[in-house]
Amino acid sequence: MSPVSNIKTLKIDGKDFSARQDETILEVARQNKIFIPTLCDLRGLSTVGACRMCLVEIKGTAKLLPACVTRVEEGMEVTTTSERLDRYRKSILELLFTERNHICSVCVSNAHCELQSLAQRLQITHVHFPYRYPKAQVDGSHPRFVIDQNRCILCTRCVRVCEEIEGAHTWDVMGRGIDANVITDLNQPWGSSETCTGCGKCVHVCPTGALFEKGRSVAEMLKRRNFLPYLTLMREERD
Amino acid sequence: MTPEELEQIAEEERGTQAQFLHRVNVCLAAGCISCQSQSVKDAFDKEIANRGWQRKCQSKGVGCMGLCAEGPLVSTAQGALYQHVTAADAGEILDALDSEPVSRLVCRTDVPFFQRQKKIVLENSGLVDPERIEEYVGSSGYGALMRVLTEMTPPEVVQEVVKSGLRGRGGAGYPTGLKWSTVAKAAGQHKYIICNADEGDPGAFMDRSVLESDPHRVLEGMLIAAFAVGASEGYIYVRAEYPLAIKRLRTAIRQAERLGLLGSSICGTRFSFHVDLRLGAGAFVCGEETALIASVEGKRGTPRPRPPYPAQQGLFGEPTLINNVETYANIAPIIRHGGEWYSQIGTEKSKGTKVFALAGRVLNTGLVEVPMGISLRDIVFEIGGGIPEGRCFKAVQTGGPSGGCLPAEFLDMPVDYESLAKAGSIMGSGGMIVMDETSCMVDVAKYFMDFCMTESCGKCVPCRVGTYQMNELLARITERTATPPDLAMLEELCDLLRNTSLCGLGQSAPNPVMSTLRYFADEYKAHVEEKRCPAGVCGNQAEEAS
Amino acid sequence: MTTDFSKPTPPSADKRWRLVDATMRRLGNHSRGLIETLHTVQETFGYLDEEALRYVAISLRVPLSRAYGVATFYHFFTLKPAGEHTCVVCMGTACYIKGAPQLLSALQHDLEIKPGETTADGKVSVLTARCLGSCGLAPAVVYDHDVAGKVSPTDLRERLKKWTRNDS
Amino acid sequence: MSKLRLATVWLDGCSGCHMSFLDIDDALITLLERVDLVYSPLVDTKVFPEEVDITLVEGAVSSEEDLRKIRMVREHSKILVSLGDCAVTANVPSMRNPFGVTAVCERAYRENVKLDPGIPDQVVPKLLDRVRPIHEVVPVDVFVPGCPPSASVIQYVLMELIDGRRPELSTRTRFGA
Repeated sequence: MSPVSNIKTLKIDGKDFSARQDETILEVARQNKIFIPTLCDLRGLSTVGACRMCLVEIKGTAKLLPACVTRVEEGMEVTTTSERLDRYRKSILELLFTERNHICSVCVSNAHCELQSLAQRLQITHVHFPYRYPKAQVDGSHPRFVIDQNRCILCTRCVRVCEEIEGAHTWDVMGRGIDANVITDLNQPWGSSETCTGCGKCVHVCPTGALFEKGRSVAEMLKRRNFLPYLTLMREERD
Repeated sequence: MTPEELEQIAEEERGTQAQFLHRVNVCLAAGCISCQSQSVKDAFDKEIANRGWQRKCQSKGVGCMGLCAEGPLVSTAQGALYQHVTAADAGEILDALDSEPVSRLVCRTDVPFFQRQKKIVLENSGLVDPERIEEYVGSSGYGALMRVLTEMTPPEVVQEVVKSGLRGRGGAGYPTGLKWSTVAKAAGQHKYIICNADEGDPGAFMDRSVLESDPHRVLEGMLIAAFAVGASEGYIYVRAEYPLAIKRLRTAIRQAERLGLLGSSICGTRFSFHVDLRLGAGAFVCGEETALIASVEGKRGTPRPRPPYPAQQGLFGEPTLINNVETYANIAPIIRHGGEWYSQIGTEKSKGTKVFALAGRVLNTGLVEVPMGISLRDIVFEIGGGIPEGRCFKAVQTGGPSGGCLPAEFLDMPVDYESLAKAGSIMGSGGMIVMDETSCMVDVAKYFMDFCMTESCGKCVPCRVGTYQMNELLARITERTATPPDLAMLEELCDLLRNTSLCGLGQSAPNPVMSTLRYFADEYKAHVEEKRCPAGVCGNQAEEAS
Repeated sequence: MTTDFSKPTPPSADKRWRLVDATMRRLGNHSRGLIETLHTVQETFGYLDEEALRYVAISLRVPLSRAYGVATFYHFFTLKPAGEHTCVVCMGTACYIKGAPQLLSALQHDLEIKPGETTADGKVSVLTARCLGSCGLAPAVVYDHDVAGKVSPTDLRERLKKWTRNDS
Repeated sequence: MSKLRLATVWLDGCSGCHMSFLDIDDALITLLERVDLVYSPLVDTKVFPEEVDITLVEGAVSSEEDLRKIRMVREHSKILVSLGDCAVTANVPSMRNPFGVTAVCERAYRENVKLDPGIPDQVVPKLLDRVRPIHEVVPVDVFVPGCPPSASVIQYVLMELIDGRRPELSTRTRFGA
């Protein structure tokens, strides 16, 4: 295949871009500083298309498509912002706020939380759907880390980083629907997990205050993610 | 196995059958079995033995005869159909074989329920013993496979299916021929065939019935599909809740393998096909292709975004063809009679027949097969015999949790994919539930939303949280504590889920709500504004039971 | 406790584990066989407990959390033993509009348990099914393993009485 | 030009939003040139006036008294401002919701009390089953999230409203700010 056919040209928000054919709309948008909101996506991990925040409009397609998994195509015309997309994204984010107990003011991740900052970026000043107030567990059995299910948005970044990068697969999702939860091993206290290596990758990829280090108080939990591109890069080198 | 050998088996079988002067067919499909039809069959066997009639009269367990409500059903070779048969009736029925049928048990067959049906998928149901491959072979079974293997090329087979105009019977109605040709063209060393028998819609039992009544027909369809697309391995994903269907499928697979119709070098050709069962474990979302694939792979049945489509990247990452039971069941007749023949049945865009599970507030509940394009009125009032107890028709629900409720004004609408979709419902897999004025449409909408909420896999946010929120809102409406802004929020969520959910389950979950909001707005209004339930359903159930 | 990940051993000397082993062998001891194996465990032992999950997971080289995730995703699997008798009320659409909710509330009222629960004395478990495919006979109930059609709350109560009377 | 009538109301909250309001400091003087503070926990008036132009409400709706009060306030206010996270999201007061009011009262008035334990049935208003943000109970015109919203945000909101504009808040404050 000639290198020319590997390059696709497309329009994003009316501007012309070219991209490799294996790139996603989200990747192209990010390279070109076009903002598309995301939550479940994290560079260096596989994509799942689950949070639906990155839905975009594509000319000629009735359905909205998630930018994180949709590959570029020749002549594609993508719209990343519209009144309709804005409305849907806000609603989805609001639904997340109603799902569990996100009390920002007393959260370890206050001011460093992706859910919180995205809400501000999308100009959400209140949640118009009724809150659910479920009873959610806080598991502090691990010597160094805590999982607070109240803050979990089920993005599954922890599951993916543990499986794909650390290789332990300590985390997974149990149950289904509104009752789904992330668990360690056979839904046992994290501290008693036989498979957890204690590497802390899950803690640092978590977008909210669901996973945090012990000893952090309100607004004190800063997450470091730089290990992900580093590990990805080093592994590419090794392959 | 060669075509000649197959023909020989068929001949022998027909010869054996012809030796009997009389035949009594007892329905042994799940519906009649739950009315003790097995004991009826045993009684016939015993009575025939007592009379020393073993060479004169055959008693045979067969599949579904359709009119499940009147079971146990028994038919005789002389053409009589008996209903509500008990073990005690066996002698009397045998006595009457040479004379007039037993009038007190006779079920009339000159009525629209039987006359208006057109049987292609169900042509063998109620006639052949599903546990004997010879009977299937005796009624032209596996003839289409032979023809395909000896006379046709894979592209010709695909072409025949394209010509037939057959569309997927699982719900969405995607053109089957197109799907086949995509998989056939897909590059891949290994390709897979999957039969979706995880009949998920509550209120639908077409697939169960076909598997219990004529399992070989499904195997033959899968074999032809495998040949057409170049696959050598297949799975039947069947609900664990259907033990009888599983048992009969296992028997059928064993028998077909024994005759060399399944396995390696089928019919002496280079074509090989192995099939195995995978049991579904109670997840409606596994009706969605990518979720089903995940489940066959032994994982949580969560869907993933498409593309890539299973036709390109499916089971174990290989090109995979997924069709449902009824779709495969149509294949053998299409090959036997030609795509041209099939395309002459039905409407311009919806070809062939469709099996419906007719249930709810209708006189003749059971399984019916009708040509596409027939009107809802014909199904409900002619075939179904109308509404019992002198009540009034209110709505018919098609498509299960992904479908909608259609009011009386649509009774004369033809039943085809496009018309149903235009009216705000879907064809779905074929469940058809009739409702009368004793059903509250808000309550029905809540029933389906509760279903979708429970069945949501939880992967994507709009479906996971949205179905919960909608269910809560509907609960408030049925409890009559909702306000007009709640109704607006309900509509807002309908729009959100439809447009942003990851898979078909979430995208179509609002359908029952939207269709009832559209056609039964006054019922919602009564609950919200006047705080009353016109059908008297909401809020009374607890009192009724205690 | 520490699990020996290199050499999975059946949780007990119970011979029934051979059935489970046979299923795993038939599926090539491959992780793809997880659901099929769990079906065998449940069919054999009635439910899936932690020991069984651990054994199956390690034998098939499936991460523990994935095994648990699968076992709890599918409603057909249960992690608790069922009661002596089970009563499954079909909640399919046809059954629903023909009176299944009344059957369920009769059960809840008489036994004081919710669907998915077992009475304190371990006698009766109440379950619901998505659809039994017996819509022609709505409302349908499965008493232990027998499907009964056109069930009324009175029929149901009689059956409950029989179960509790005969066994006590 | 006649002055606008401003009120502030305190429901279930820590009074932090009111403290933040007072933190406007000297700007309070400028503010009071434009408005009359006709009702507030900070002033003496005991009865909510018939007509108020702008009412700032701090706190969530937790008790029957809160419910009665917010309905009354809504009825007599032209612009109702949900001030702070407790009013906007129910915030910390809502943390009792997952447990239910009975369990919470048991813990507060019996389990943790040594001297004369007992759940009060007089004087203290009855708690609602669930603590709710204000907009779930009455319509709200302006939402000012923050715990508490900063003094400058409150000042900005008031000045915009006084000048007849809609304040644009998402760039200035957020949940938990």
